[in-house]
Amino acid sequence: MAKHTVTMTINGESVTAEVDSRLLLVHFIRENLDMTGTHIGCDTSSCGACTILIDGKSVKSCTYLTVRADGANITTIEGIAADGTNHPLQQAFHDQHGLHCGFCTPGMIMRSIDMLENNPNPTEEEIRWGISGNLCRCTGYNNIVKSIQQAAKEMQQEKEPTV
Amino acid sequence: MIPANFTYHKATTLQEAIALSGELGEEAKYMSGGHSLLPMMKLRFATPEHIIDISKIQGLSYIKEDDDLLKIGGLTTQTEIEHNALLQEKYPIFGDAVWLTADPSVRNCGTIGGNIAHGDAANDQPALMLALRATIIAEGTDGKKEIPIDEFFHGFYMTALEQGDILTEIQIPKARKNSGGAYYKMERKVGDYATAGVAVHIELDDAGVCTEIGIGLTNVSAVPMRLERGEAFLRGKAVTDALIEEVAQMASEDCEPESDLRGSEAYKRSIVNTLTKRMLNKALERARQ
Amino acid sequence: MKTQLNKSFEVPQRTELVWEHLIDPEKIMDCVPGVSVDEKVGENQYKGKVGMKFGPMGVKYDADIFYKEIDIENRKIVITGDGVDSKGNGNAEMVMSIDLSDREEGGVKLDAIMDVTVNGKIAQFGSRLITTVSNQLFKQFVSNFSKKLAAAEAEASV
Amino acid sequence: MFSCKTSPEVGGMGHSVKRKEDARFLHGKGNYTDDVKLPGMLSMVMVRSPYAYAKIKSINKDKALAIDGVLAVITGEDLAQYGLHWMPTLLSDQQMVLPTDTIMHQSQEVCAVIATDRYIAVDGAEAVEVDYEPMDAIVNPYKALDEDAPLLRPDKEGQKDNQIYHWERGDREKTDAVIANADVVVKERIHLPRIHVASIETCGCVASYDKDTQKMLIYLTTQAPHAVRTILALVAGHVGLSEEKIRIISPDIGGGFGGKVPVYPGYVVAIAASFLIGKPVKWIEDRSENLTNGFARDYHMDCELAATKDGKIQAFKVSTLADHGYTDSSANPSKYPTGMFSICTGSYDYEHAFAELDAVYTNKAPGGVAYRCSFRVTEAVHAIERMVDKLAAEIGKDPAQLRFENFIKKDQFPYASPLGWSYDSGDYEATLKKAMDMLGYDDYKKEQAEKRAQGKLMGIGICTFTEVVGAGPSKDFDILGIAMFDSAEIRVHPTGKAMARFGTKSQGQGHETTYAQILAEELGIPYTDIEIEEGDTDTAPYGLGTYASRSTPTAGAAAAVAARKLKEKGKKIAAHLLEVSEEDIEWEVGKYFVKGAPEKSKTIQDVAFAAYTNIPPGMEPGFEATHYYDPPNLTFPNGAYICVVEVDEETGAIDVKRFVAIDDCGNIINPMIVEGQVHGGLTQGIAPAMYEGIEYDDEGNVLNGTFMDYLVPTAVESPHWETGHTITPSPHHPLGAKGVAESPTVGAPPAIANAIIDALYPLGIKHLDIPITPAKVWEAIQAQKAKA
Repeated sequence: MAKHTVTMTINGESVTAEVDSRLLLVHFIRENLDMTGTHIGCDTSSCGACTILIDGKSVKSCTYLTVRADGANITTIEGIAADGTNHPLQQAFHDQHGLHCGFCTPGMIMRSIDMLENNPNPTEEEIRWGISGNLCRCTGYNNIVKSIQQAAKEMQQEKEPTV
Repeated sequence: MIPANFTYHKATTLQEAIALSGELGEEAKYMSGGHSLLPMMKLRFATPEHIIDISKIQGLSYIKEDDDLLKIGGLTTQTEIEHNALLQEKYPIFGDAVWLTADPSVRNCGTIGGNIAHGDAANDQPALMLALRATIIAEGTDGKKEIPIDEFFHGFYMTALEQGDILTEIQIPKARKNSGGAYYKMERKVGDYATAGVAVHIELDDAGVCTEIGIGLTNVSAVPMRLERGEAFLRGKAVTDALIEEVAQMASEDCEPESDLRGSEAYKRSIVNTLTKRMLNKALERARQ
Repeated sequence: MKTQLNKSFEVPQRTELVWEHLIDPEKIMDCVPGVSVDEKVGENQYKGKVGMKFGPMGVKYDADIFYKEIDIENRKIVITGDGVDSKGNGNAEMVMSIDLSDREEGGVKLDAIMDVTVNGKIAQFGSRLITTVSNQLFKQFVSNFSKKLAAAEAEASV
Repeated sequence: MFSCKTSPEVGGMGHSVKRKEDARFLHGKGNYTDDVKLPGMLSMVMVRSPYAYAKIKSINKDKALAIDGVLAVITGEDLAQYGLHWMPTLLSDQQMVLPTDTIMHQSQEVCAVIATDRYIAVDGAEAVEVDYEPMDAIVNPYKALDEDAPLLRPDKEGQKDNQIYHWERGDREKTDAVIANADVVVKERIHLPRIHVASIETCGCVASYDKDTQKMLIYLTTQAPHAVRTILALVAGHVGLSEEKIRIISPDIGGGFGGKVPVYPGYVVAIAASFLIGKPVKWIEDRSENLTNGFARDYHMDCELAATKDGKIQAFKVSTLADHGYTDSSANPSKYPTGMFSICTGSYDYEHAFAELDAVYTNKAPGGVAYRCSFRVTEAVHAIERMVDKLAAEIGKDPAQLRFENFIKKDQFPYASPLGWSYDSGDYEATLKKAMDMLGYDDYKKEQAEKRAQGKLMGIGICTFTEVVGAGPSKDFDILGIAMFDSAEIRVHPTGKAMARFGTKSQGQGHETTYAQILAEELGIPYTDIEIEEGDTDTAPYGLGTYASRSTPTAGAAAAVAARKLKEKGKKIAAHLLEVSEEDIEWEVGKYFVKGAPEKSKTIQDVAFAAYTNIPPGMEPGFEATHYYDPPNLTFPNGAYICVVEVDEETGAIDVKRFVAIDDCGNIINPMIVEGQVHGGLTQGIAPAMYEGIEYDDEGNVLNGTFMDYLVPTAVESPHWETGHTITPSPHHPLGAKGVAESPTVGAPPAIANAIIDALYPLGIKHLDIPITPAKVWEAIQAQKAKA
C-alpha cells in the first residue's frame, strides 16, 4: 500500500495530506476533510451527487483518485460563497424551489457553475442536457431548470459593467 | 464500491511512463481520464497492481490541422473536443458523438485516447475513427508506431496496443471540399452505451459522386465494426435514396449484435438499418453544403 | 444468465485425428484460452483452472471438467465444465456438445452447441459482456483447435 | 379557489413562502446519516450472496480476520446465539437478519465485516470465504405455484406450498354474473414491474451503544423513527435493548419514497455489532446493495371490465398474483395485506366489483414498499385506467367522453365504493375538463386524425384517478397493533416565538415550512417565528411517520387541532388581560379582541407572554399543547392527467410532447411546494412507465443493479411538466387538505401508457406492459406486421 503526500487547494485553502493510492477523492473530501456537502449516490459516476470542481471543471469525485488531484485547485459546495451569503445559483435554487431533499443539490449546483461558465445563456434544452449527468429523484427537474435560468440571468447582469 | 489496493505512479513525460510500464510489467495499467478503468476497478473486475497516471504528461492535448491531416492528441478531453471551434466548423461528426457520450462531467475527464484504447465496442469514438479512416499513433518501448484503424481493434477490450504502448495521437485525413460526416446512437437514456450507433463520413466529387465513404458501427459486434460491403458498394456511385436503402440493408445484415437489456438482436439490426439511412442522409446533406 | 452458442466449423483433417483430440482433455482444453487442466480426479473427470483476461478485466475460476458423454459410434461428446469464481463472486457452468460428421470432400464438420450459464457478479454487472465474450472465446477455440490439428497432422506426416 | 386568510408575512395557508429548510442543504450543511461521524466509529460492510438460492456449506472468516483493521466477522450463527438471526416483518412473516443455512435471493446479506474503516471492511468482505451449494431458483411467480415447485419456506410452520395468502374483497358471484351477461367485456393481464424507489441517498445507519448508560443511539435513514424504535424493542428487548434505552435520530433524509420505511437486516446487524463491541458502527449501502434489496409493485393483474354497448361501466374484476420475494415484508397496515388495492374501482360509478389476490414466495428480494404510493394504489389505478381506455378503444368512444359518462358525480359524495371505501369529496368532471382545456384536447384530437392519415403515430392518453391516503383511522389502521394516528406538540415561548415537534419525518417534502404555515394559519404567529423539529424519538411525540401521503392528513391535522387547543387556552388568558368574560372574546388571525370593541385586543404574542407571567387564577401556567390526531376517514385526492406522445415507427422511440396534470388535493398549504411535489412525482411516474424495472434472469441474477443499467430518468428524459389544480376540500380534515405527493406517481404511468398505446392502436396494438421502451414498441410493431 503506497502512501503519497498530496497538496491541493480546497476552497481557497491549501491542504497537505498523506493518502493511499486508492483513496477516492470523494472520501478524502468527506472523511479526511470533514466537508460532507459532497455526497455519494451511485459509485458508478452516474448520479453526479459527488460533483465538485477541479480547476474549474465539474468532475465526479467518486471516480477520481485523490493522488491525481495533487496540485489541483478544488472547489466544493462549501466554498462557492462566503458564510452567510449565497452564490447566485444557491439563491436561485431557493427562490425557484429547485430542491426537495437536498441530497443531489450540491452536485447539481457544482455542475451548473461549470455549465454557466461555458454557456452563460443556455436554452432550456441545453440546461437539461447540461445537467444530464446529475440525477434528482425528487424535483422532476422543472424547478431546477428554472433555478439555473434565474441564476444565468443574474450572473450575466453581474458581469455586465455598471455605468 | 472501492478499488483493491494498487500502487499509483505519476508520469510527467511520455518516456517516463513507458519506462515505468516496462519496469512494472503486465500488472501495470495506464490511466488517463480514468472513467473507463476506475469503474472496473471499483467493481473489482480489474485489479491492476500498478496504475501509471499519464494524464499529467504535457503536450498530448491538442486539436490541429497539419499538412493533410487533422491531428488530435491522445489526452485531449471529450470536453475539449466538444468546444473546439475547428471541429465544430469542419468536422461536425465529433460534435454529434461527444454530445451523446456519457455526460458533461465525465467528458471533462474522459480523453479521446482512452475512449479508443479501452477497446470497448460500446464506446462512441471507435466508430468515428473507422468512418474517418484514422491512423492511431502510439509510442512504446519499441518506439513509435502508426496503426491503421482497421488493424487496431483485436477483440473484446483488446487492441493492437501492446504492454507499454500509449496512444499519443489520432490522425485523420483533413476534411476535403464536399465532405461530411454524422453520428447518432440510439440509447436507452442520455449517456447510456449505444443500443446501436452509426458513424458515416462521405466525400463527393463536384459531380456528386461518392469518392470515399466510411461507415463505422457502435456496439453491434465484439469489436467496433466497419461496414466494408456498404462502403465498397457506394464508392464511385452517385448516391441515391435507393442506394442508401441497399447500404442500410447491408449494415443490418453484416452487423453481429447480441440480444441483451438494450434490445433483441433483431431490434438492433433494425436500428442499424434505420440509423445507417439517417446518418448517410445527414452526412450527404453536410457534404453538399 | 444463460446464453447458447451454436457454431459449426470444418477442419480438413481426418475423423480419427479430430476425435483423438476431442476426447483428450489436455489437448482440447489447451485450445480454450485461459484453461488449464491440473489433475485427473476420476473416470473422465478432471480438475482445472480457468483464467480469462480481457484488457484490464480478469476472472478466475476453479473448474471441474467432466466428459459426460463419449459416444464413439456417433462421434459425439458432451463436456461439462463447472467453475466457481475463486473469489466467491459466483459461478459459471458450461455444457458443450460436439458432433462430428465426415464431409464428402474430406475433412470433418464439427457442430457445437455451447450452453453457458453465469451467476453472480459477472451476470449482475457484466451481462452485456457475456455473450460477446463467449463468442470470442469460441472463435479463439476454433482457431486454436484448427491450428493444433494442423500441427499434429504435420508432425504425424514427418 | 382558496383565498389566504393571513398576510404574506405571517405566511399561513395558501402562501408560496420559500422553504425554511433550504439554507443548510444549499450550503452543503445538510446532515445525512453518512455525514455522522462519532469518535471511534467502525465501519461495517456486508458480504452478499452471488446466488439467488443456495445452501451455505461453510463460512471461513480466517483470511478476513487476518487483515489488519478487520475486527469481526458476524454471521447468522453468531446472531443465533442471541436469537437475533430472524426478525418479524410487519405482516406476520419473518425475515432473516443473517442466514444460518439458506440463501433466498441474490445479494442477500451473508455475513458482516466490521473494520476500522470502510476500505478495510470492503477488503475484509472480499476475503471472507463462503462455500455455497447453489440450487435452482424460482424466479417466475406463476411457477412458484406449480405443484412440483420446491417449498421455499420450510421454516414456516404449516407452510405446504409457496402461496403466502389469498385475499379477496367484493361479491364474486354477482360480479361474475354481470360480466357473463354484459354487452362488452374487455380483458387484459397487466403487469406492474418490480421497481425500486432508488432515492439518491441509499439506506444506512450509525449505531452507537454506550455500555455505561446502556443507551443505544441510532442515526437511521428512516421515515418512521418511532415505529422502528418500537419494533427494535420488540425484537431485541430480550437482550436488554428496551424501548426507553433506544434513541433513534432520523437526520436529514436524501429521499425516502417508502424505501426508508422497512427495517433492513443491515440496521439490525449494525446495532447488534455496536451492542457487542461497544463502539459506534456505521453501515451505509452502496447503490447496488440498495437496488438489489427491497422493491415496489410486482403485481400481475388479470382484469375484466364489463360495460353496456354504449359504454356504461357495469362491473370490474381483478385477480392478482403478487410476487413478494422470499418473505412478505410489505410495509402495509397490518390488517391490509394488499394495502389499499381495493381502490381499484376508480373514479367511476358502478355497482359490482370483485378483487382477489394471491401472494407468493419467489427467490427474489423482499420488500413490497409503498413507493410514493399509498399502499398499492398505483397498481389499482393502473389496472382500472388501462381497462377504461381499452373499453373506450373497443367500443370506439373518445376516452374522455367515456370517463365523463361514468364519473361519480359531484353530488354523490360521500360515495360508497363497491369495494368498501367512502370517498370524501371530489369534482371529477371539473378536473378532467380543466385538464382538457389546458392541453387543448380537441385541437390535439384533430392533429392526431391528420397525423394518422399521414401514417404517423401520435397518441393521447388520459388518466383520471382517485387515491386513498392518510392512513388512518384507528378502527381500521394499525402497524403491529399501533394505531396509525399522528402527533403534534406545540410550545409557544414567552416571547411569542414557537417550536413544534411531530411524529412524522420529512424526506424533502418541506415539513419545516408547511407545518410552520399550518401553525401560522391557526395562531397568527409568523411562520418564520416557528421552529419545526422531527425525527428524534427522545424529543418528538410518538407518531407513525411519513409515507403514504399521510403527513398532512394526520400530523398536519394534529397541528391544527393542537393549535386550536392553544387558542382556547389563549382565549381565557386574553379575557383575563382584557378584563372581560371569555364569551366576549373573539379571534381573528393573530389576535383576540373584545366583541364589538376591536380596538381592545391582545395579540397572540401578548397572550403567550401572559401565559408565563400573568395567568388567570387557578390556570396552569405555560402555553403548550399536544394532540394525537386519529382521522375519522381517509382522504381521497384525485386528478386528471393527459399525455401526448409521438412514436417513431422505425425505431420505437417515444417522444412525450405534452403532459398536463390537474390535481385536486383539497385545500393547499403551500402552492409552491405542492407544485414541486407534483413535478417530482410525475418524473417518478414516467420512470416506470418508460424506463425502470428490475430485471431478473431465469437464474435469479439481477441484471441491472447499478445506475448504469437501472435507468433513473435525467432532466433530458423528464418532460416539461404542466400542472394545475382544482380544489375540493376534504370535508372531514380540519384544514380541508388531502395530501398530494403521491398522486403524480400514481396517475402518470397509466396516462403515459394509454398515450403510447393510443399511438400504436392503428397498428393493432391494444396493450403493452410498462416500462414501454422503444425496443418493446418495436417488437410489438413487428409482431403485428408478422400477423398481417
